Amino acid sequence: VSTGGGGGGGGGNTGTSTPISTKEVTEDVTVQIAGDTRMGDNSKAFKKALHDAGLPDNITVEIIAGSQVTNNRQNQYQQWLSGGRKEPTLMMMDSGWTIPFIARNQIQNLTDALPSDMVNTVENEYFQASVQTAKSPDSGDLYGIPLFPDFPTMQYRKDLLRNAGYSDSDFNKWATESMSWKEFSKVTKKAMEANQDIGNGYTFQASVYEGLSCCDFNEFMTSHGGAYFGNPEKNLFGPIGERPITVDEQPVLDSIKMVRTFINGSKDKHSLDGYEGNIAPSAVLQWTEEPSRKPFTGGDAIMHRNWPYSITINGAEDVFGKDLGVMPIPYGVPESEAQYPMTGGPVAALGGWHMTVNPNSPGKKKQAAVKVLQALMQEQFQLDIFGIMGWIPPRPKLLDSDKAKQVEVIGRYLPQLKVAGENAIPRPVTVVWPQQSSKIASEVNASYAQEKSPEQAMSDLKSSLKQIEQSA
Amino acid sequence: MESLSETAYAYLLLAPALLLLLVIAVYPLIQTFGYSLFADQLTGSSRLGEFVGLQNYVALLTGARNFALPSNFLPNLTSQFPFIKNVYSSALMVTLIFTGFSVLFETLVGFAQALVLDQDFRGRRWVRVAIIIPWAVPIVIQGMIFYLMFQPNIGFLVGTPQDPAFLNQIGPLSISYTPLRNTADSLFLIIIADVWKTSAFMALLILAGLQSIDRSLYNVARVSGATKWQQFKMITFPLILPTVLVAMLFRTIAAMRVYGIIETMAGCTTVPSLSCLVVTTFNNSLYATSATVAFITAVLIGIVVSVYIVKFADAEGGF
Amino acid sequence: MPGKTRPDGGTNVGTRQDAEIHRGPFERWVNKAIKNPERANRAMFYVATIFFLVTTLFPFYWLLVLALTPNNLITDMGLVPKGFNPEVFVTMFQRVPFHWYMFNSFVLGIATTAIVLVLASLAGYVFGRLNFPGKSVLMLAILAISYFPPAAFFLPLFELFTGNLAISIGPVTVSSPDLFNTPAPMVLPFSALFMPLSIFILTTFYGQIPDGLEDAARVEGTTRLGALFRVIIPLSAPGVATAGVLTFISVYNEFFFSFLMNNGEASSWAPIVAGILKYQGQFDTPYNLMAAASIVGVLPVAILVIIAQEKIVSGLTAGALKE
Amino acid sequence: MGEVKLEHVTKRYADVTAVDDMNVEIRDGEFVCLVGPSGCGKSTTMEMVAGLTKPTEGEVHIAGRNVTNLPPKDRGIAMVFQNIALFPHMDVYDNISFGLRLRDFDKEEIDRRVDRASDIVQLEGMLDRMPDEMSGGQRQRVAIARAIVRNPEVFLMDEPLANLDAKLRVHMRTELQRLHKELDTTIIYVTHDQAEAMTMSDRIAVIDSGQLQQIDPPLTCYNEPANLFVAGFIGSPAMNFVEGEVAENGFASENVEVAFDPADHGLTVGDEVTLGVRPEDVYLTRDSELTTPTQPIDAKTDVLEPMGDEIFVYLLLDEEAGTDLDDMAGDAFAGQLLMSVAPDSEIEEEEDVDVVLDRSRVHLFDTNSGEAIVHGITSKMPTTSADETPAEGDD
Amino acid sequence: MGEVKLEHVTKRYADVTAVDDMNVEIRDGEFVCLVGPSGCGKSTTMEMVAGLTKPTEGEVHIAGRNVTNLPPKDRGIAMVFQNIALFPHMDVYDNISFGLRLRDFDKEEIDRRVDRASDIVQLEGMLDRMPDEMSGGQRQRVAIARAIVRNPEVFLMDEPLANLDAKLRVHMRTELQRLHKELDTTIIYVTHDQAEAMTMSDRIAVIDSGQLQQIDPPLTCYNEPANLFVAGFIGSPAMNFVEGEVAENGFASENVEVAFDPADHGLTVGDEVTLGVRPEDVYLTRDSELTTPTQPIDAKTDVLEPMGDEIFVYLLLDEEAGTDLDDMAGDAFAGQLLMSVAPDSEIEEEEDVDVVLDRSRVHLFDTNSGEAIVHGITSKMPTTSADETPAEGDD
Ligand SMILES: Nc1ncnc2c1ncn2[C@@H]1O[C@H](COP(=O)(O)OP(=O)(O)OP(=O)(O)O)[C@@H](O)[C@H]1O
Ligand SMILES: Nc1ncnc2c1ncn2[C@@H]1O[C@H](COP(=O)(O)OP(=O)(O)OP(=O)(O)O)[C@@H](O)[C@H]1O
Ligand SMILES: [Mg+2]
Ligand SMILES: [Mg+2]
Repeated sequence: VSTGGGGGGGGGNTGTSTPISTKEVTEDVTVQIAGDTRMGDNSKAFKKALHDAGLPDNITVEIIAGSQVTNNRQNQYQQWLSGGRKEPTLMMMDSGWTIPFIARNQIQNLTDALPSDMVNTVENEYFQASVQTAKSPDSGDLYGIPLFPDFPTMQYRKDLLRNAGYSDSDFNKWATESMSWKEFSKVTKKAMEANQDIGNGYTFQASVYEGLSCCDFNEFMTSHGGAYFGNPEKNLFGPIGERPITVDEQPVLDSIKMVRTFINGSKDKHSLDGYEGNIAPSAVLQWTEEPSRKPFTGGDAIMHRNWPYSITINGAEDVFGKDLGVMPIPYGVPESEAQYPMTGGPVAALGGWHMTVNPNSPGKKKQAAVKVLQALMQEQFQLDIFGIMGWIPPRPKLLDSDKAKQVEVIGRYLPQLKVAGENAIPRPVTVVWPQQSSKIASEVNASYAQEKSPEQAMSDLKSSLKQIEQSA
Repeated sequence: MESLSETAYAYLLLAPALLLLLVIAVYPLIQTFGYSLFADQLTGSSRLGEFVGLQNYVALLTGARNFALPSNFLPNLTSQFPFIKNVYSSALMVTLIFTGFSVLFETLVGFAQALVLDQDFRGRRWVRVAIIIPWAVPIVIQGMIFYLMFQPNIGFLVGTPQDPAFLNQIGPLSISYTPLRNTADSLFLIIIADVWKTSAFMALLILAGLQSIDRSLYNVARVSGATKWQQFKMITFPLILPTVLVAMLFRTIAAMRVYGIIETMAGCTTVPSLSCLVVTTFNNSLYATSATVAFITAVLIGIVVSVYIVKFADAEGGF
Repeated sequence: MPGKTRPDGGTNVGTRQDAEIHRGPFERWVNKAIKNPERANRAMFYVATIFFLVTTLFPFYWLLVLALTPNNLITDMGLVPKGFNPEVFVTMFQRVPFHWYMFNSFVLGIATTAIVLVLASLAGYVFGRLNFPGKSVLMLAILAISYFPPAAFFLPLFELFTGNLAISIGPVTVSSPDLFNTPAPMVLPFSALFMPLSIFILTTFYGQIPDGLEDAARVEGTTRLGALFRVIIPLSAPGVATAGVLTFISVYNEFFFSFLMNNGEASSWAPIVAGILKYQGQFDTPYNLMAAASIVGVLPVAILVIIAQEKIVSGLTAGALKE
Repeated sequence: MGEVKLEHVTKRYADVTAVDDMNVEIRDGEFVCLVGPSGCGKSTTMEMVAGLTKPTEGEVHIAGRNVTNLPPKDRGIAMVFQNIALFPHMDVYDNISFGLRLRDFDKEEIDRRVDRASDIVQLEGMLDRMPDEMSGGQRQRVAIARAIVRNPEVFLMDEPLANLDAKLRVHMRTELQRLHKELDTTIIYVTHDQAEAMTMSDRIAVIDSGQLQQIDPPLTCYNEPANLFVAGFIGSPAMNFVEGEVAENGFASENVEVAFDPADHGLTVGDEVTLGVRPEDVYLTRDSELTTPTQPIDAKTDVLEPMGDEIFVYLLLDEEAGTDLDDMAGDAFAGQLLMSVAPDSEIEEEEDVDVVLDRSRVHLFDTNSGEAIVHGITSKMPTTSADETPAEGDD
Repeated sequence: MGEVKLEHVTKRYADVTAVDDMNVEIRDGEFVCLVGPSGCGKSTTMEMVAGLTKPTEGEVHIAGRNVTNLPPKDRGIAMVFQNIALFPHMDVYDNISFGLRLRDFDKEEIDRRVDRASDIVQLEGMLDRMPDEMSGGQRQRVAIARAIVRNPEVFLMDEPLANLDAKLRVHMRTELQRLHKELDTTIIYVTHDQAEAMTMSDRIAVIDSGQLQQIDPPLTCYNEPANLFVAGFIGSPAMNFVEGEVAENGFASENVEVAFDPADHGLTVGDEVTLGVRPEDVYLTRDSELTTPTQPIDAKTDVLEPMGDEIFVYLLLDEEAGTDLDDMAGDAFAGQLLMSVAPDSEIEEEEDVDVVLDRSRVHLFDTNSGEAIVHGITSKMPTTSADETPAEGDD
């Protein structure tokens, strides 16, 4: 019996870098796309948009609406690709975990496989942060076409702030000119005092989960000028084991103290001076996106940090409509005072998805897949799909377009999204990020929950991160 | 075929089951054991790195591999009492605590439920379905129910400091306002969720055991002067003991492998169990570590359940 | 018992009157209840029944509350639905072909249960009623299989079932068939992994059937297997039905293999849990739809339990088992 | 104080009345055997006394208390079950000591009693066997031992010796009688063994179809059966019955006639009566030394059944009727008669013989009601005065 | 073709040898009863014939084939189990028809046979009862019916009538005999009822402690028991035994002497022998009409046990010894003697009587080996020539 065992690699991923023919596909081909549930729910419109964007009629698209539990899907792809499965041909991959697939050499190198004009378009026109997460940190080659980015923003209740004396002029300013956390805390405090019946001030997510390490904490930290691995421009995606670990630096500690102040007020031993306290419920320590959104949507919170999907919900006419305000995430220190590039100032953690190609698919299918990718890259398609499914166009310039502005609800908040997109900070995805992420989440959460001092938590974190770095 | 010797006949009848188990269970385990002898490999196209022999086992048992796991594997032992520092910080202790309490309560509750179901009363078929039905709930949903119940600002079982709920106010037993981020509280709630669902498993098996007892033995016992309690103690209990032991045995094994309810309620980082380590490392593509943890877990389970096996051998009179 | 003095012949079996039954506090309490058996027992019994009903059904009630509350209003939930939205039970079928997933789960469950019951019956018969060398070792080995987390089986099985395992016999190389997206790679592992439990259950139940009945059937002209199916299995109905229900439910809700052995589409035999997760978006979670789907998904199992319980409670009857 | 009283006790199942308006008073210390055909309600009666079955109607009293609603454990009884019902999970010692352990007897006392009981049932050295490692008779003996280790007020024994060989039965019988005497306990005992019922009991209760037929001392039941049923049931082989009617000069039937004065027995001519006579009261005329024989009856021997200490002879009175061993068994007369002769008698099959009946041991029953009319015909023959004149009807 | 042959069959359990080197040949169509004390290995023997238990050693042949390794279903047998073993989940009809349904008989044939069988066991109208709704005897009859619906080559019946009342037993016995005749099947039958064994069987096999003691026609076993065990076991009440030794002029013991010439029976003076005499061969001297009596023996009556058709009289020969009913049961002599007299005998308790034994029915056994030496003393008395002279030892 001979098996793939022992050195155990399973499927041979040959040809991840062989060029794919861009010739017209003559016969009928069905391309299977591993998508998500939203794509599945809107599959008719999605396919129509593709064909409207120039996908030949002889290419049929079949959508597998994969699970939205992102870990599960990552695992699924992992098995499919290492098992050498030929289907699906196209796979939607989270920008948070595309890089490990690249590192494993499991997906098609598009720089090699696609015509260079396509690759250039992506590199030049797309949101930079997004593109970075679809490239090999080593070679810089492109492995995925960003499908849509996702940036969190701060949502607020204009009606409640008005009670506290703020007005449209303030709102308009905040829309593009981000405020500092200091001011944010004062605004929130004031609004809470003016609206005694509202139970929560500022709601966000600080449960022990990937969302804390990739996003919420990352934003607090980066906006204070801190970073996980020193200079993000250089070290975000490696080299593993050779980059500094900087989680115990002052800006990082300050960001933790700030959050502790938000939750516990100044009586916390590790509070940060100058900030208003008690503006966030301790429940945030257990909240992920949906639980944190519920009180806000239910009318029981003033400020809420979340992804664009929730803007669509909260901005709906039967919820808050025009009373929903959106602004970029506040900053801790201005960019100028920050130690590292890409830090300080307003930040937004980067989410979003890419489209990648299964290298094991037969040539014909890949050939057809290229046609699909081409359609996906059409601006028209991106705007269509923004309207249909709310996928934010991956090109910043499209956010200025009129067509985008006409999209219901979210069309009202494009400037804010654009600011967020331009200040987006990707999580430091490497092959060891999953291990590091859970350590970060648990240490940060423990410290937020006053179980550890910020210093203690971060030095513990530093040593685990170091071990992980060194193991790889 | 029947003129075969008893041994040959036995093996003949076992053949289909053994064949299935060999191909579907034993073969993969051998392979997986093979994986555990290689290094992890995170880059490049092969799943595993070079051959390292038993190094993975050594690394795991000495704690040198803890960084790759969501939590420590074995507890930190100290020379002072209590010998285990911070009981919740290791997967082994969390798993043992979960197993001990959940199996204990499931057995008690399941037993009581089975005794109720064993009675004759109107509408018992509906009561029976009601009691058994939690077992039919997918873990994802079970997790969702309890997650939401204990989610501040959503569920009513946990309040806020301004507006505490009942469970926040019961003295030493009270739970915190964010119970699902706290290992002790989460473990407690997960045990409750598990007892809710899995008592039905116990109840079903014990009920079946109760139903198989020859009723005439009770007549003898009653005439001999046995009270209800004595009938239970001397007839019912010994006769269903094998069934109860089988139920407890498999519950213990399942509890030692708990994962789903943890993942859906509190997450593996908050409540690390042995299986959490296996699954997390597996999902993180640390296949060798995952295989190693799986094998050590199996050995630990084997040690824990050997208690039952000894009991079972007694109760069955030769095993 | 009224005391009565008897001439003590010295040779009789016992010299003292049956002693008063000794009672501990709990026993005393039990006994007091027995003194007035009808009422006290019934009362106790009803209290217990109601307690169990409330505790087991409450989470279901809450699930219903969640289902009926429109998703946006799910916050600060009390004990009654906030709003009333029965359309959710229609919406859930529009969003996801949930009935199809239920069907898949049902088929997987039935197929696995059938395989497990047949194989485990044979094995249970052997372990419960025959004596042969190697018996305990085999039983322990089978048990040991269930010590391993499912993840420990996964990779080799995935290769086996996706055509990546090649067996060379001399010059001929046969590669395993690609069964991905078919029921086989789920049913087979389920069967193997859930079988140890059934084997142990059936071993204890079959072992308790008096030899005399099997003997009678064999003398009447059945083979040993005939006796197994005609006499031992019917008489172990509670055990068999229980093993069946437990296996079925386990499969119905299994997720590890059923998630990784297909692409999650209803047409690829993905089970009910995959269906439930389909409602979930990247961040948004329609708790109401998932709750509704769970309620609907649990119904077939409830029906199955109703059917199976007739067997589960068809306990053995008094005198005929004279041994 | 173990008297047992059943008052109007009735047990009805869906489609059968197992026990029908039973009224019995059993005195303290009495040994009563319940006998009757299979399915007549003996076990059901026992179960109602034990409290295992609730009577549909009526009351059960033990020791003067109405125990109808008392659970078995409070009734002061011990029972040997017809289906044995050993606890399969306990060895012999534990089975026997079960009732004692329930009552927290001390270890030595239990050991002493178990030893003694296992001695009585001859199971010494088997105390650590499991029930499934024993023979049928051994199991039954364990069941007996389990009952007799205790000192209840009432023993209920449902065919306790059914699986034992003759020798052991005799032994067990003696032991049970000794026990009965020593403990002075009330014993209710079901048996289908006539010898057992005859030798052991103070009184025999004969039951048929759930109804009590007669309860009397054994010899009374044997010699003065209350009705046709009892007469046919008690005694093995069964009593011969001849249906006929009262004629002027006594009993008349096709083959058998017995002369007496109907008036002496309160009979009137034309009454339909059945004559009953036991096989041992039928004699070959040639051997007979009877002082009060009837007229000889012509017969022909059919089958001979040698039993060792006696020979059963089936006689045909009516030439046509073939011997039907079955129908002989207590059913109404069909031209046949069973007699028993000493083993050294010189008698052969198909031999023509003359037989006589012992008048003093002949019974007359009302054919319709079945009630007994006369036990032993004492009246003189009506026609001639003297004895043994062959002047009576001789056909 | 149902002959059954056991060749050196042995069955050993952990601590017992249940059957010990059994060699039996049962002819086709023969009716053999196995008798022996409880636990002697009867059921085990049956089970080995049936194929339910594998012999530890030896071979079983049925119809000329070695079936030692054949499963029960291929042996052509039907069996009634001692423990009845009805299928609790089937009603009476299904229980009875089980074997027929297995063999795919057609519906009408099954109905016909079930009707016939239930008729024989008198269970008509109970076909839809479940076993737990029946009395003990009814269940046993179902078990019999289940066996007799089939036409096997060999019937194995393990105490099939144990739970039936006397009348039904007689009926069933007849039916079984008729069946035996009709089907010409071999029947192996375990019973502890002597009457059954005597009347039904062609031969009786007496087993003790797993060893075959004698297999012979009933009367041979009764009249010419092969050894002390058989003599004591067959016959109820049991044979009286008197231990003594051979003297010059015959058998001598403390209380009983029987004169004969030792040489006539191949005995030498001083041999230890045991004399056996059945209760019915003991006579009151005053009633005796024996042609070959022994010398009278002084005795005193102790207990009288009236049995209806006879009275058992316990005699004390030795003034000191009290009657021990138990020890009488076949154990060695202890100064006691049991006799049976006619029910009309005028005899009272504590009466001094003289008894004689029937010389022609006295047995002598070697005390040490237990083997029979003589059945019936035919030799003349050595000293005086004549009969009935009270010159012999009269103590
Ligand atoms: N499974 C067993 N293990 C050990 N000993 C056994 C087993 N089965 C039977 N025996 C012993 O073997 C002997 C013979 O048993 P068997 O059942 O043949 O007796 P039997 O002659 O049928 O007696 P009975 O008349 O009481 O039914 C008994 O002493 C019994 O205790
Ligand atoms: N549970 C029941 N349901 C219906 N009928 C029953 C039930 N139990 C007993 N009977 C019937 O009641 C009658 C009396 O049964 P019982 O057991 O008292 O008879 P028995 O006198 O003990 O007979 P045996 O000598 O055969 O043991 C029988 O005809 C029997 O069929
Ligand atoms: Mg009965
Ligand atoms: Mg037996």
